[in-house]
Amino acid sequence: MAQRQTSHFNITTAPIDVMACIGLVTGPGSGGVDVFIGTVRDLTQGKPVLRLEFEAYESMALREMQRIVEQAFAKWPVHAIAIHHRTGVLQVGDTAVVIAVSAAHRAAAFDACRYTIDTLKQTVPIWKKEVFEDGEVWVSAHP
Amino acid sequence: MAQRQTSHFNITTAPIDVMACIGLVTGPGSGGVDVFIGTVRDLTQGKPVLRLEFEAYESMALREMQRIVEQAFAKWPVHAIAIHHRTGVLQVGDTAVVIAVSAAHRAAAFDACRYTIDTLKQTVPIWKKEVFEDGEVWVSAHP
Amino acid sequence: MQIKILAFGIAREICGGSTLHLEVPDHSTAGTLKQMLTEQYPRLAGLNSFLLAVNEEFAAPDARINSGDEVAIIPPVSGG
Amino acid sequence: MQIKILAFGIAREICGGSTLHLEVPDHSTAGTLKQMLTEQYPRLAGLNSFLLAVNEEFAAPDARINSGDEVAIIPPVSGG
Repeated sequence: MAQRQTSHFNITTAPIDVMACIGLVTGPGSGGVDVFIGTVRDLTQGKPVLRLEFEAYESMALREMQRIVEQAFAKWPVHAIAIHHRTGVLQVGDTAVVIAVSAAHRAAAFDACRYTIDTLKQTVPIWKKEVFEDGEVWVSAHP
Repeated sequence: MAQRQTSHFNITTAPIDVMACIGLVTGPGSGGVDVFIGTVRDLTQGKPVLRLEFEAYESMALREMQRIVEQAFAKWPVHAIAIHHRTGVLQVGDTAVVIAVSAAHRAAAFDACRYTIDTLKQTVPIWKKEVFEDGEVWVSAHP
Repeated sequence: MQIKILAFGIAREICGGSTLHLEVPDHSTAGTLKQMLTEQYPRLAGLNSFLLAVNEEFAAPDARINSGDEVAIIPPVSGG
Repeated sequence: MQIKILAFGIAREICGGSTLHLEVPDHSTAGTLKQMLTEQYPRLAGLNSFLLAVNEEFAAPDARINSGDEVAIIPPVSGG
């Protein structure tokens, strides 16, 4: 694959522009783009969520994102990957994360996009606190 | 899953509005949306493509899309699926198809989106002709 | 009986139009119709495959064709 | 030597701030530092797990801590 692999990362308190993310990865050589959009759900285990608060160790999070993307580039023939993650206070329905992956053929785009979000959730130092009517919980913190 | 499963289909010669497709499937109960965007590539086996021409047996294509979506709803706990396919003359970089799938959890959205595009390419009566400088080819028509 | 047949993609080009009218024996099946079409348009045999749809559903070879049915020639699809 | 430690998420709440300064013996490792932190902030032991990062990289227990390093307490992540 002669094409150069490009990546784009952003961690921001501003709303994420999904079309801008897609635009970052598309080009005339891409036949398929897979995009994952993670949004804030109204319920957690049946309990109404008032809001979410995201916090990042931003400099390290960007390094870990870079590492994930390098692994994805090594595993699949994809052209470009963009990862945008929002931090701060998010309401139900808000977009927390967008991952867009382009490739000549769709299988690689699907595989790399899924790998990227799955690994991001395991290794990238970003945390979310769910705020309910009767209290708040840092997700995954306790057994 | 108490939530009603909804589907949206469109076959149109107008440009596809990706954000509108995403908007059709997102709601407060969705935690993840997976979107596949198929675009016109500049090269086919190294040969420059001038344009693509898509043709559909529209009424049957809509029925086949409906059938795929019903299968996906039966297989995975997804909330909503939108399929928009463009027909007519498309230029390099144009979007030919968008599939957006929402679910409470991302694994179902990824699986159902991939199933939908893979099956669409096998069963939905839509055809594309690739136009090159020196001729044209109906894709997959001949051995 | 006379049957109206839609032709798409390369089949439209091979058959010289998007709508054909073909006189077929009563009690014809999709299989016999497919054979008649291949005899009349031999280039259809050069395709990877082609299927018939009857009333917007893919038809098995033994599916009966009735007067008034909408039959379509479906060459290999390539959407997406 | 004195080490600056960043604390995030629930660790920030447990430690009462986003930046701590801790006096540690020279030649400390990430493992011994983790143990010191757990003694000083016992609620850290109640977490599913926590890791230390040194200079923005996850650190193995035997990783040496040097003066001037940026150490961070990484409770279970939950981005996305």
